[in-house]
Amino acid sequence: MTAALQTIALGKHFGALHVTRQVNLSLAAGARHALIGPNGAGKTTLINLITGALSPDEGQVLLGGRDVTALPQARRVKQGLARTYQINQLFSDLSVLENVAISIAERVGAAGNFWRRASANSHVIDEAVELLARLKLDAYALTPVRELPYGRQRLVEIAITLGQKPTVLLLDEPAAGVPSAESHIILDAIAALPEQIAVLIIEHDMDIVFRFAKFITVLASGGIIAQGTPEQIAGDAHVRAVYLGQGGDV
Amino acid sequence: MNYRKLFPGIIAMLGLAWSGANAETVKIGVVLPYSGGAAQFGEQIDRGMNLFVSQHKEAFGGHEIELIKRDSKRPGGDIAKNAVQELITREKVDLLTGFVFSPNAMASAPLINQAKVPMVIMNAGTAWIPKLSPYIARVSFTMWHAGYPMGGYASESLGCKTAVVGFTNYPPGKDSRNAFTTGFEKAGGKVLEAIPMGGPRQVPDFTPFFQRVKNAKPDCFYVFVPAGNHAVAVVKTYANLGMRAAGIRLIGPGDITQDTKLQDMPKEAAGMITVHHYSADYKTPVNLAFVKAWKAAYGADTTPDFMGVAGYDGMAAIAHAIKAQNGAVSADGTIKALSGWSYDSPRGKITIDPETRDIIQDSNVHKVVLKDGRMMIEVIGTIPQVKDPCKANGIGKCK
Amino acid sequence: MEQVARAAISILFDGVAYGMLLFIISVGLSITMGLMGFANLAHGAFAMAGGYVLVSLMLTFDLPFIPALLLAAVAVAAVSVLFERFLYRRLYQADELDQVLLSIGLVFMATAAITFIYGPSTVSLKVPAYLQGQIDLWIGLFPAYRSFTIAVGGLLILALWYGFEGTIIGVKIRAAVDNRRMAQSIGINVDRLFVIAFALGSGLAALGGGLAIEIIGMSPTFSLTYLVFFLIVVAVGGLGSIRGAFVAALFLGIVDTAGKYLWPDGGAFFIYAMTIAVLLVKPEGLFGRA
Amino acid sequence: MTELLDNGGGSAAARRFMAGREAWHWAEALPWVVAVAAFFVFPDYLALGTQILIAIIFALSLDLILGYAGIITLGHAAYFGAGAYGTGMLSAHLGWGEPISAMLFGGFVGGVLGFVSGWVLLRYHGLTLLMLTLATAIMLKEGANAAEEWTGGFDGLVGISIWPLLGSFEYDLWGKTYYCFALVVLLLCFLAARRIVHSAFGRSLVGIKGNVGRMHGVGTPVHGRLVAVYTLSAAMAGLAGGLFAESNAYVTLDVLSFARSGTVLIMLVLGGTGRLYGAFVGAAVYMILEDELAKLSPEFWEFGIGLLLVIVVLFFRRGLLGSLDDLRARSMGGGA
Repeated sequence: MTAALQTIALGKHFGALHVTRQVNLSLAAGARHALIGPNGAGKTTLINLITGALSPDEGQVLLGGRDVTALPQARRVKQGLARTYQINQLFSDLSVLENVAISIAERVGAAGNFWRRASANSHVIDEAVELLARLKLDAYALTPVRELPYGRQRLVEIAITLGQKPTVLLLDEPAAGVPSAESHIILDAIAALPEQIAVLIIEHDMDIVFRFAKFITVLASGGIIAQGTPEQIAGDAHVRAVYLGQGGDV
Repeated sequence: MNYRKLFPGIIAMLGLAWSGANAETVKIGVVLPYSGGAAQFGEQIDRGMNLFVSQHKEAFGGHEIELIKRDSKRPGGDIAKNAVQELITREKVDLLTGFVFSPNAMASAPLINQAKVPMVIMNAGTAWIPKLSPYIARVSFTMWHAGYPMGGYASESLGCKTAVVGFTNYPPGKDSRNAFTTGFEKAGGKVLEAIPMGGPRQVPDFTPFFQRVKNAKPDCFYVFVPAGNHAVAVVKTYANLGMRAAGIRLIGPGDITQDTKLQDMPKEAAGMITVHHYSADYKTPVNLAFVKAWKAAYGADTTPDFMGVAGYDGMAAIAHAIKAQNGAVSADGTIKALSGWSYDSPRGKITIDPETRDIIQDSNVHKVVLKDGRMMIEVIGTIPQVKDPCKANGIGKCK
Repeated sequence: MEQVARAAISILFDGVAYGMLLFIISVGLSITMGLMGFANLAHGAFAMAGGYVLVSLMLTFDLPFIPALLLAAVAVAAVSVLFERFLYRRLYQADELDQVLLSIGLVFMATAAITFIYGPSTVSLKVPAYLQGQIDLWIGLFPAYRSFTIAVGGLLILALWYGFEGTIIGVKIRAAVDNRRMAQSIGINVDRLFVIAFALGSGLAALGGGLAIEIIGMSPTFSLTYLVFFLIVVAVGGLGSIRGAFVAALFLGIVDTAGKYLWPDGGAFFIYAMTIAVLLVKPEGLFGRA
Repeated sequence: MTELLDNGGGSAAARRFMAGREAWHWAEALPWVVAVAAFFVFPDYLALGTQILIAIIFALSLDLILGYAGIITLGHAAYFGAGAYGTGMLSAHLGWGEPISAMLFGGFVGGVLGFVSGWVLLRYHGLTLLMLTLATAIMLKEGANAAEEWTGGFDGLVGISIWPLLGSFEYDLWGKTYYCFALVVLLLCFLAARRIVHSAFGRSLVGIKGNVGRMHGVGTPVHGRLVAVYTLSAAMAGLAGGLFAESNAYVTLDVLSFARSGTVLIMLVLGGTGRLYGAFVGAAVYMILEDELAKLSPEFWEFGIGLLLVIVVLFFRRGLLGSLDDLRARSMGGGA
């Protein structure tokens, strides 16, 4: 069976500094995969390489078995690769509904049409409403995003990516900055993600990681130092050493 | 004030019966650059016009005139054209004048044809402009009044066998280049090269162009630049590169020895030869009186130049036309009145050629001399009563 | 052969002189745009002010050329502080468009005010005899005034180089250009740096404006006419880079001069073509940070 | 508001909300009423009026890229000028003077140029883009100056002769014909622009302006989208240029000048960007003020314009219309 997402010997360096080296990852459809590692391990760089925001110096990225290494970001999205951002990247003056509608319109190809009124794209609006209901954001649909509490804003971040109907979803620290009182919102949303999506989550919060992940990859200094089930990783002495050495948040 | 606006109609009706006993108010639209880099020209012409009006109230035959001024700003055509359109439709002017830049006059020509409003051009010197409308008369000059005689004079009297032409790259510049080249080569000289030296809007750094000329070593270097800011830079560059010592003589039309700019020039200006139709240093009684009045009106440190004189003479022409038509100004009547009109101007005798509606005037050979620490123009020769050689010889668009 | 050598030497000499002038005027703009992120289109107005103050000092107060030049630069720098405090500072956080609008408004007002005071014509001044004509520089005769300009430019680049590399205030300014927030957080008084940098930039512009009178002329439209050139120097050199501004100014000076000398029909074509070429390849300018 | 989307009524409410964003407000009739009224009230000012209408079209075209897509340019006159020369040369050299098709041709020329230059230039941004657009426009102007045989060079393009509009309405001195023509063209351009900004395409432009990184992330072909709107905008600028050439029957290099690029930017920012009507207010205020100040004191109109700009920036930061909005919001906020 072809992997939904695969990287082969991916590498990137800035001058003499190797930020990604020999990374081999593979996510099957429906995977729940966590990527952890201390600060500066190169997690976000890896995400950027996978999405195409950066181009690698060596190695390949495959989506559903197809080599997308040379494709720009937008084309990869069209092939089912979506991501959230560590820091909210929202259209804060627009309503939640419009934030999601922009994403959906892009997917269904409505956004290229400059003559059809946005309000006439009823299938886009219907889908947006349905998606918001699924994420329990419907009560906020018409509110400008910037007026939302932070936890809900993180949820909008996820909603926008789901508007892409991705086959592979990269969640970059989805709970970052969310006060603990609100974090259950995010956890519920992640738990409710459609089953067939392959999900790669980067997270510092080990609660979330262990609750959610069926498989974990540990990154340090740009390279993979361990891969395995949560139990295997939890028992891995090397991983512990790296984290404890960092005084990290295990 | 308002009642005066109500009355012209009534007065006009009465005028029919009373014919001539009444003073008319003639509205004159003035289109000049009053802002931007060319505002200095607007100022010169404006002062010339005002001086005439204040001195010669009687010349208008007892009629009042009202000057309605509009800023033409740039030589782009569109702003001037809008101003003209507005002057005709909104202000209902009887006559138009001013026009420093050729494109502005050209752009406005179709309008005056349509509205039948006469135009007296006070500067715009591209030779073929009067061909654009039968209602245009010009009191200034054409590029050929200076360039063509200069060519002959350079070859015959200055003994130049070769010349390089440097010109600002726009229509008057090309016109002047053609005028000089025609005159010079007719007299047996040879133009080695004609170098375009940037556009008219800004004074370029002339050094690279002049270096090229210096290395080409002609006998004469004929330079045309727009009146105003360019001239001083030309002479300074000439001086700084030591071109006089290299045996190259700087000549040109009077634009490069404009009266208002002379005192800013370095001592190397002395000895330059130019051909032009006016200088404030002319010693004729008419001119002495004119310059005296000018300085009295605008300050001792001001000097009229050929633009100021064009404003003055232009107003004289307009006064004549108004008087001749007894205040009821029409396009045909104005042109008829001005055809063959002669005037004893500060620059000498001028006449409007009935055939071309262009000016006939003396072209004088000027030499710059240094006297008591002041740069002066000395007239060392005169080509009397020159008709525009471009039209006389039927060259290019002047045909 | 001798002909070619002579042409090459004169192109190089004139190009460098022109370039130095562009550098002196533009370097301040590069600093303000790099440091404060302020698109100050009125930079040329400070240069223009310098030129006119110089003329006034020489004509009205009979000061000799060089002291008047220095005094003009200092005076303009002092006045520019008021502008910084009362106008520019209010817009540091604003949209670039607002900055553009404000500074263009100032340019219009400056143009009108200068026209009102000095009239619309170009002004000129009498430079001292030792700066007129040609001087012998061992390898040949060169125009004296341009040699002087090159010397001033050379001295300035040395002074700026020392000032930025070797003094505390220079290090602070460089740090703030690099990363303003970081500079602020380590206790640099960025606010005061802005005033100093702005005054320095305006003063240099005024100096350049004074020098420009003899080379490219000075009239009320100066600041708008040459604005494009100053912007080109900044963009091609790279925002906030003194070295970049220097290299770009010399480069543009030489390219423009060579273009005029070798291909007079080309007009200003060369300088814009080169600008586009450089920016297409190096969008951040020659020495800009990506 | 929060219950609006409950209980399956959600879609309808959402659609109403989206439609509300595009709905006409009564105040939108104002400029058109003013424009029509001006025709009757100021019959002597129609020449100026025509130029204002043309400037509005031009500023509107700039608003599409600047106000909605966030593209800052100092070279928009390139497309205006290309349109003007396109229309003018069609008449002067090929003898085709039918005003509507000639104007459309101007728009076509502007659009093609916009597409080609946009394709190259829109990979850049910030100061670099500003300088590139500026340099491109100036190069075009230098080119037009050099191609004197075609463009008339500095002299301007003479010999443009435009046929009567629709075969029967002659060009008249008072500018009645062209005022009406320009008003109709403006209306059509405005309707098109309004349609564009309220389409999903328009929304994605706002997204690009607000957060280009995210738009890459949702799969937007950002460059292509920017080129598309740039082309539309350039075509509209070209239309304005064509109309300009016809109403003046004359074109000079001025149409390509830096001053024209700068002025249209000033007009738009003065009125307020990203709101379509900013172009109306900005262009009208700027041109009427310029006209009146120039009459009061031809020498020093610049000072007044400059002062106005400074005041607007200091006290009405979001342009005249934006400040009006703020004022209204504040008074309403005070009540709530």
